[in-house]
Amino acid sequence: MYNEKVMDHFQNPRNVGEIENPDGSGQVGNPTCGDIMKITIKVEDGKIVDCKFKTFGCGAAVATSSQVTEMVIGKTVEEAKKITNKMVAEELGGLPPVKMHCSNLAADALRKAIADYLGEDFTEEEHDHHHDIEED
Amino acid sequence: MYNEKVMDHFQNPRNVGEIENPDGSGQVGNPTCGDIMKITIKVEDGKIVDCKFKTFGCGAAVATSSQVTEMVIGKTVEEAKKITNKMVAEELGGLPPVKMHCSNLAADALRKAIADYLGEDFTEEEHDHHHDIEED
Amino acid sequence: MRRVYLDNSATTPTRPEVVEAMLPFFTEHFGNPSSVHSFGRDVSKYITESREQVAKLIGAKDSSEIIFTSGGTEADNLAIIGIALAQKNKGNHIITTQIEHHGVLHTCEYLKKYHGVEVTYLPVNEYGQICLQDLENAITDKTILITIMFANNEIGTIQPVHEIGNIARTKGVLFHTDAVQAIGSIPVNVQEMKIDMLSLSGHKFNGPKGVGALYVRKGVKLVPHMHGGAQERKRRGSTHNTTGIIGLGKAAELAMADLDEKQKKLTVLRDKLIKGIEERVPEIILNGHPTERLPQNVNVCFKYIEGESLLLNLDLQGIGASSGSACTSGSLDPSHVLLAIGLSHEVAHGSLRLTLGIYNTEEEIDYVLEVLPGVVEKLRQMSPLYNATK
Amino acid sequence: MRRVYLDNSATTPTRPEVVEAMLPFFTEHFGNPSSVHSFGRDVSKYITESREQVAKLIGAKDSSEIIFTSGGTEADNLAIIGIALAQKNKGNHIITTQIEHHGVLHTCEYLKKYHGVEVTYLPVNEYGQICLQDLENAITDKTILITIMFANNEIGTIQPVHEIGNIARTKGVLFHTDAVQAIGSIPVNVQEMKIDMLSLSGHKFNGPKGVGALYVRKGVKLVPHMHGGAQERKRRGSTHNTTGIIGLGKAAELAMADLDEKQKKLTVLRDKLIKGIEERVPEIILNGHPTERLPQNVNVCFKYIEGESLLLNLDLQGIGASSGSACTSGSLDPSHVLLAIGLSHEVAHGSLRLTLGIYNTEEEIDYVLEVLPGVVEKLRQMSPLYNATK
Ligand SMILES: Cc1ncc(COP(=O)(O)O)c(C=O)c1O
Ligand SMILES: Cc1ncc(COP(=O)(O)O)c(C=O)c1O
Repeated sequence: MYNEKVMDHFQNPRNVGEIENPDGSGQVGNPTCGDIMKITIKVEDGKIVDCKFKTFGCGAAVATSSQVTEMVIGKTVEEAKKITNKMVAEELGGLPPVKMHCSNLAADALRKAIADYLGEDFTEEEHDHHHDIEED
Repeated sequence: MYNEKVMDHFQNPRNVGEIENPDGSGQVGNPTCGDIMKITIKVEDGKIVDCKFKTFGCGAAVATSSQVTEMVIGKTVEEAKKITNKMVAEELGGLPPVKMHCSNLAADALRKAIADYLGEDFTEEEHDHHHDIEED
Repeated sequence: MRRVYLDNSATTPTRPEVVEAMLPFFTEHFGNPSSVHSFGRDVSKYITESREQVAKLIGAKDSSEIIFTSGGTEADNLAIIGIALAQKNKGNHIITTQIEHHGVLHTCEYLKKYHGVEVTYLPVNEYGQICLQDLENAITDKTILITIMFANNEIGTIQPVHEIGNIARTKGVLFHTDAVQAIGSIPVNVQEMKIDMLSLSGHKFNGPKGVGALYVRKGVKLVPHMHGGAQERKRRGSTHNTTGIIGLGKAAELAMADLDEKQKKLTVLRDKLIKGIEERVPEIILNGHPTERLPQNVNVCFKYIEGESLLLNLDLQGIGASSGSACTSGSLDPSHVLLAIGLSHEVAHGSLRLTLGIYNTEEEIDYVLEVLPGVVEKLRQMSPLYNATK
Repeated sequence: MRRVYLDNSATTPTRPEVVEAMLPFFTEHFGNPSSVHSFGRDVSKYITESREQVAKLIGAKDSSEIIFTSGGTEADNLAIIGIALAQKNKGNHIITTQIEHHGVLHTCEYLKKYHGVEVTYLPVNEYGQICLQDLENAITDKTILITIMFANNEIGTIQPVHEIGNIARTKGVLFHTDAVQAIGSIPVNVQEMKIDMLSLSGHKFNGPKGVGALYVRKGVKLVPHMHGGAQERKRRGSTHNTTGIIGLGKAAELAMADLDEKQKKLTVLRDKLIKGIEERVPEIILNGHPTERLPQNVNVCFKYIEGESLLLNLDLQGIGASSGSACTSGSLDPSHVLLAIGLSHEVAHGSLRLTLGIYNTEEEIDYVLEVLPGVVEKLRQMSPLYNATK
């Protein structure tokens, strides 16, 4: 189902946890849908110096969360804002089609955390919660 | 499908043929239905001394024809008249349900031959041509 | 790595005895049993034997009451659509439950959409059982069929089938039961239980996949679902799946011989597993009925975590299990069964189903009990929901 | 006793290579391919491989265009009912022929009776081919489907599929073909032939029984026939028949590799058989097309005798064959196919179908040619029809 890189992030998730007194914090998803991700960030001199996640969700949800924390640490806030869910999935070498929607929200959580840091509004995108048909 | 006795009559049919100058002759069935039987008899002193058949039809049709000739030789005409299709099937140890109708007409052919001999009218019974559902 | 298979309600390995019984019918006795010639007749007597074995297993009166199908789903489709069409002049109302398998639920939805059939979905209580009074109240003079599963595939709850049979027979309504999970695990007798139709599937009790059967009580007429040849007394077209049918017959024979022993063994393992989990992991919910439960079924919700992640982690340790989480099924909502027994979406997402089979051992249960608590704890540590409540 | 199997259009023995490919999936790789765990994933990659083999065999663009079914009949049902329901807002008219297999004909009758579908049954000429002009004339703006078999199971006649595909595509009507008899015997390419849907069945080309497939061109939507789980991209519910599917894939692979050779070999045997019968037995009729004919098919009517008696006599000599006589099918009338090509009931009753397979030999044909004339003569001597005309 999942490729090796996804499974590696799932098995050995990077940056699990919650930063105490974070500079920004964002949570997306909801329990109905089955995926909740919370990202906390630490910012110094316009740069994200630390990023942690907590995730309730499937393998893809965990892996994308882990992946986004790796992608973002060291980036400027402006660079980090440009990260999309699609980029995260690509960085992981792809996700099963059925997982492209609900479970691939890590970049949203990140952007929400950045918005929190910047004091900006964050409007969650409408996600198509209708999963794709089963892959064989 | 067929029991041993039926198969024996099918493989080694008794009294195949047509009696020359018969005392009575009867043919039933039709090619549409797929079964035609012709019985010819020789009568002496009110007794059936010879009986032959010709049959176009399935295994059951051949076996019942053969069987009826065996049953009838030596009987008086009056006794022979009482032979029914059901008795023929029973004498053979039974036929598959699907074969009980169309293919079991030998006694009819016999009665028709007797009617011919006696100069009586013969009215063919109405047969339920709808075969039973397939046996498994 | 150690591998422990605990997904026997999804499918079971075929017993070697069953495979052996099937083998000659691939290459040697390969004929079409409907044929006149000996190549076919050779086979047809074995088909009859299989039919008798299946009839015996469920206590049917006559082997002609068994229609071979391609599995449990087809049996469900045939029973429900078959009756809806055959009795459409009598009525258009079907009663079922909220917790049926999709083989029943999607068939009912099809009938609603394309044949104007009305469907009542009976609710269930927290243990997954229907209320008999609800059933009685739901019956109208338009009701042509009650279809209620014998035992649930997810939570293992057994319905009061005997009582349902009585109600149905008294009211003159046909009763179909999807017994796919019950057959081979607990005693089933269609005559005693007044069951008019019953679905079963070979691969759920160590028979082959792709073959099943529908029991149809003598005298009950239905419109075929597979339109074609005259096989199965014109009730199901298509060349007989002879190897599958032979395998099903053998599996039925073995299941009947082993039923008592299997039931006892699995109950012991099941209770050990339930007790072990309860002792080792806090904040869990046991789903299903505490006693009216299939011997093979354990279903537990672990709060704050999600099922697929749990499955993947168990899989990494060699343990094969399943979950009612949406993510494992390709649909949005978690299992309709878990929602029907009153669980919240959040909790339902954290369900784990462990289902036992004839090849499981005590040591395997010990291994699962060793591995499971750590996996749950790891995921809880990762969960934003767990933190929030601590 | 010598045994010669000449009923390969009814069913074929499964090739030992196919059985071998299936075996590990009974007991070792037994998981449900829809599962998350390794027991299931182990299997699912082989299912994908099988799908690719089947896709390749028929020249499909993508393996996702293959839906696995329980056989040819289910494929026919799914295609025809699936389109009729999916397109019911577009139209309610289906065009087929008088000589289809019952898997198609009975499905059409079902749609007439329960869904108000109108069906045009195209006639065929004495060789069993439709007239393309008839087809064009039959198409109306309500026509949603043309379903015409690739090659006939009784008389072996091959339809002008290429031309039918062109007409259908030009008129914007979907084209389904029951290719159950053609697949593995002659080249078939769904893309070149503009086929939108195609039915095939494993046991007709030395694969296992109880498994088949429907090809559905990408973009063609149909309502499922088996209502249940989300398998086969939600187009066919029920746990995958993994062993059957693996066997089908292997059979497809072998059939593709051997197609040329098999076609050549069977054509030689067929022509030897036809010529031999013509030389040895008077008053016969060769049914079907002289050249546009399946390499495995010989179908002959022996005047004045009835088919079942012929089959039984051949069987007593070890030869397995079939007939279009009513008595072998449990129906009243002889084969609808033989009547459609213009034979009288009487003559149609005397038909014999000999169908070749990969294991037949020249010596077997010699044996049949030795036995057959005597059997025919014996039955003719017993026939009241024969006498009448001599
Ligand atoms: C309760 C129940 N009904 C029906 C089915 C369908 O059976 P099959 O997969 O053989 O079609 C299953 C299993 O999948 C089941 O558990
Ligand atoms: C032309 C044709 N279509 C459909 C079928 C049905 O296939 P199956 O028996 O696999 O359902 C057959 C054979 O029985 C056939 O010859």
